[in-house]
Amino acid sequence: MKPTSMGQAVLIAAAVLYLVSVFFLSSPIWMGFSLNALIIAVVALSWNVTGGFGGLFSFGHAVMYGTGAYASAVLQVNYGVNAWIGLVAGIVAGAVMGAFIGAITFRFGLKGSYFALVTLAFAEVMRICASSFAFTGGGAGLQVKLDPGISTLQFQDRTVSYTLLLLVVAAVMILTAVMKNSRFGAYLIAIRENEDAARALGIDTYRIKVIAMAISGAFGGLAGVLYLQTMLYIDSTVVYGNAISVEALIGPLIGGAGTVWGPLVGTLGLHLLGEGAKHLLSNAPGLNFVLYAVVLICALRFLPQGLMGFAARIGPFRKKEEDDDNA
Amino acid sequence: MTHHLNRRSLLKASGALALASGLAAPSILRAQAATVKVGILEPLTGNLAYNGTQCVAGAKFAVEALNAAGGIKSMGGAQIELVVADAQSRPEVAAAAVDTLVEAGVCAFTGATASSLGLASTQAAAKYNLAQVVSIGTAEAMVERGLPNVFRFTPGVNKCTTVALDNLRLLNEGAGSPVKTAAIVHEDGPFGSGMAKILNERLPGIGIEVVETIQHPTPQRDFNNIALRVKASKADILIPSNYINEYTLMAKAIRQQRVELMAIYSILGGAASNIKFVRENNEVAQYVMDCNHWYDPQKPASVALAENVAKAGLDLTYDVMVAYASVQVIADALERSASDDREKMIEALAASTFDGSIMPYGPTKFVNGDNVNSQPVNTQIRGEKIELVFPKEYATAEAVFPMPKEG
Amino acid sequence: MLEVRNISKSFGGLKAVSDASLDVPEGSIVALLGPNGAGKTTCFTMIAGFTKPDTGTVTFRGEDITGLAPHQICARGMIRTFQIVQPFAGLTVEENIAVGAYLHHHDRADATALARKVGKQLGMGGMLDRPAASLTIAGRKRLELARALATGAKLLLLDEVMAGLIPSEVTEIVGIIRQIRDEGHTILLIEHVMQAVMSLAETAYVLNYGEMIAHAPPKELVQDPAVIEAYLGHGAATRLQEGGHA
Amino acid sequence: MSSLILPAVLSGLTMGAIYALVALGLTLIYGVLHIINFAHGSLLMLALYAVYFLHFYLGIDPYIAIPIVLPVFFVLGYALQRGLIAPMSSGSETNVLLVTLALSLAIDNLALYFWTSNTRTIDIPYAYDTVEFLGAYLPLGRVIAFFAALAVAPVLWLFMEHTRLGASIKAVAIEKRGAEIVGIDVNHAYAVCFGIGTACVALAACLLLPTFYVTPQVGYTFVLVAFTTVVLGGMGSLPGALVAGLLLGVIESLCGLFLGESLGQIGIFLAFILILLFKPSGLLGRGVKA
Repeated sequence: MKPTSMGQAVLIAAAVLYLVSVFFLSSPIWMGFSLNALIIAVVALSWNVTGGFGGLFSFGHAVMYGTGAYASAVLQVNYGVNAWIGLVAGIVAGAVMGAFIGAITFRFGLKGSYFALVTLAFAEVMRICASSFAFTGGGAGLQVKLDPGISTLQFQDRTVSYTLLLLVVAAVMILTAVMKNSRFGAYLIAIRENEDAARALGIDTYRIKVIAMAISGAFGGLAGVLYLQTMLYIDSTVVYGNAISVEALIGPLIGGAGTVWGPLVGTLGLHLLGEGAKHLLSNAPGLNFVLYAVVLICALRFLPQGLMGFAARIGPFRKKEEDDDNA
Repeated sequence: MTHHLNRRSLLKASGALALASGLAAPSILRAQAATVKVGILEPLTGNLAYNGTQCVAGAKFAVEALNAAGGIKSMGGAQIELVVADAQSRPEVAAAAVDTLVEAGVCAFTGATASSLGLASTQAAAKYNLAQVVSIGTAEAMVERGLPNVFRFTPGVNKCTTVALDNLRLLNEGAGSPVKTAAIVHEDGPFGSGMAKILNERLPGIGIEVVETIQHPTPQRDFNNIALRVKASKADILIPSNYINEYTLMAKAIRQQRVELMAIYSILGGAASNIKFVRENNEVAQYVMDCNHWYDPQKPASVALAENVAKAGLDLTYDVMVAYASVQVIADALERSASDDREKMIEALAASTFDGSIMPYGPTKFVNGDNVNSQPVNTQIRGEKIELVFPKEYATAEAVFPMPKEG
Repeated sequence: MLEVRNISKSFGGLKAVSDASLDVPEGSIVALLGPNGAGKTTCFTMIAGFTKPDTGTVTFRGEDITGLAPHQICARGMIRTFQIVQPFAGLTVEENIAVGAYLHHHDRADATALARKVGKQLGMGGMLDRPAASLTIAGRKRLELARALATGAKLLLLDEVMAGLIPSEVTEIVGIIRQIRDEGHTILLIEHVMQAVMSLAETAYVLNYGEMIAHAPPKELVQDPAVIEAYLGHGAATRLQEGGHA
Repeated sequence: MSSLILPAVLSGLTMGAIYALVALGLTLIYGVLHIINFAHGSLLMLALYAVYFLHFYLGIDPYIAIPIVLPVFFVLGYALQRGLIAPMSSGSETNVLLVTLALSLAIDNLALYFWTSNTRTIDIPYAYDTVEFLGAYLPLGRVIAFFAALAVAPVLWLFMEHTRLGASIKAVAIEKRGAEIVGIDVNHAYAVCFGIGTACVALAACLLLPTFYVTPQVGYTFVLVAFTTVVLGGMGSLPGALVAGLLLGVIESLCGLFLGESLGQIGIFLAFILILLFKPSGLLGRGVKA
């Protein structure tokens, strides 16, 4: 979790400063926008577990997000279950979905683009199922009753929501850091770097990858529940759609995959860019996305290792020929 | 390119105020006259962009007309300034866009085309006591949450389906009850599914048996199977409910598979009330009926709107009309509250008895946020035009039912 | 310590290894020799669990481990290295070795401490913080050894650890391997560099076209006509004998 | 229902031909450049607009437009790969993915801005013509697309197998460094390949528009199915893409018939998952490269 260079320290400080400043800006726009960004940051952190540390690129991370959201929503709407239990159920459901996909795809040795595309297909299958079955509300989706209160996990005051979201993001990042510095994390990274060598060193790579998928699924499910509790309404396209899958991977990749701070920094950066483009081109809807895309492409040109990777080269703390990019 | 022409002529048509309302230069306006800000939250990008863009165009025409007529008189002729926000076809963006509207200082706003967006935006707006006049949001969940800031001006799916059924019964009885069986084809989203459920329950009650119900996703690439199933069901009448892209493909497939029907009776259809569809697919569009949101074409404001829309090179769709009317409703509330205070606007809207909109509605009356005096109407495509055929007091043409057999 | 009995493996009709057997007594250094494509590496992959033999058994410390997964075999104290070195390129030397150390040390501090110790043992003390990608070939070979040692394995299967090294580096690594053995490890190595094998191994097996053709101390093997023919081609043994030098 | 099976199969085959056409370009790009081109759907959309405007302004029939649109899109694809995707991605496969994603976002929204989100269809005299075959009515446009797909896949395959350029593209696909050493201009080969892939999409557009519509979002309608087709056929396999496209069309059509159109979509993706699990090299693929 510690920065390895001056550049990374500045980047992290900027992110933290921004997140704290939201409390003092008293601007509804910043607040609303930051709430959304933080939920996406959790999905990004979820993707980062498998995609960043494990090198398992998923194009369908919405499958975890959607499963978490639907698990909680179905329990709350159809069975009147308490939202807190829904939260736990959403996390568990996400984890189970992750482990299930991992268990069958890794059993058959899928890697690389094949793994990426099969996750995409799972997300599609779940989307179609969610919009076809009655207990998930079909195409109409599910709506949780508006009833603010701690017991229902709905908060009228957005400062409270924001504070809680910040704590959740912090918790997920701490878990990520703990994971990274654990034996499990070392194994997962070893698998990313070289799966054969990892196997030779006595690592049960299958088990490690499935567990990584479960952890990622738990984070993803958590993010889905956070969305549900904020919006109180979900439908299949909203939570299982491609947009979430793309957001899940783009933040970590821009921020720095396989780092603790990267997903948050990347997600915030991209959301700021999107918001900035929207304000610059508010009377030309569509062009804002074009500007966003152009900046993104240029960023890739000049920051091929992501923001954290780039920042790692600026004033490294330890004297080394080349720094490892893992803050 | 046409769009450039369209855009330019639209701006020209709507004049300087509309230009300003596009958020381009609000500061210039403030110097000239007192303004009051009204928001519009619509999906301008993403898969709902078409409807959202049409709505914004309608709202701009309304603002232009209202300002030209002297603005808000109770506020010293304050000019209305439209603040446009893009919901990007995503609920969380719609919710965040409410913040943008609040920060811009709107007194109330209209939106948001799809129920999923509307649910998110009304809830976000509730936290600010900001009124949302729902232009289109057919899902009943919209008005079932007891939010005091929600004012659905147009009918929901229940009312639309009920009225459609009543009108269908009248038409059928008037023709000697030739229609005995129906096939339903609907998109699998909130409004299509909700409608199909009600139809299946109630069609038997008016002597029509449902012989086939087919739901399809959006987008659906191929309608040949659906056409074949409708054909195999030997239904007398087809009741579709889907968006324009799918309707276009379906209409072609129905024709290509030589499905013989007494009528196509669409409910909240995306195409049968779209003049573009009529133009581009004129042959297959003939005699298609639709029960949908539609304006009263005989009102002077409606006539002017139709002219302006044509002049701007735009298509006159129900989105344009409902957004226009929603702005009228907000302007009326402003007139009565004489203030752009958000809470006063909620009070004024709740007490609204406005009957001057372009819609064929009775005096506005919001009960639990739902306008009980709204109603959908039946249109029918005849030649190059969309005629209003029901209810009788607003009709511009006599309904042709069943449609004449092809020679 | 390791007994391999009659293992065979075919890939799509092609017999890579047939009916091969070998023994590695505890505390010894045993070499597995053979020309390119003889099936040496296939033998290793079967012994270490990377592929399952079609027939035959592998017994390690009295336990039948045939068909177990690599990680299960590794947990029992046997480990292989790769002919083409496979470092975790993005990690530092220390982190690389720690991955091995984690096998029996679940705590990060313990694993790191062990990694540093093993690294220093193998003369890598000065490069522990360097990324593995920046190492020379010789450095990577040592890293491979260090990682394997850090798992606490008793039996090391070393696949051509000397290939691609210059003579002075070979001498160094020979010293290291001996040191490892003296510390109580058993070693089975695949090797091409005959000179190294001569000085290291007590016993050598020779594999040719998937079959075990000889088994003897290395010094005797170089006299064996079958072995010479396998390496140098048909008739080579006779020619060499005529020429009078081996 | 049983009387509908034959027409459904035929309808599926003709729809599958379109999937195959879209997938041909994608599989070629994947097979050679090893990149998953997320901008493929957007390029299809762009081509549909090109065909639409040629008809709208100049009255050029979509089929007549083929010799105009094809070369233009070849050049566009060539230029995109050479001038944008390759230099901007700094050689990293992850970055290629992101560049194509961003490119797709930019193209879609430029289309939205310039051409609005209107649904556009073309009015052609043969719009409602059908071909009667075994008692089923098949839309003429789809029948033409079917035979075009049958013709194009072998032509592309012959090009890859029996021309010098094809051979060098294949060499690059198999062993990039080796190809470089023997003097093949790898960047040129990549760009040619991307160009051909884009031209395939343009052809698909010409054959699709008579029976379809165009909006800025239309690419998404086909892109997922195209990915599925590519994997099902074996990534990089041209005959595979053809067979898989047709097969998916039939699967989709029959699943739609028996499970309902909404749930029926699942058939495509289940087939996809099963193939990936049990034969990841695809129906006609040569082997898995992770």
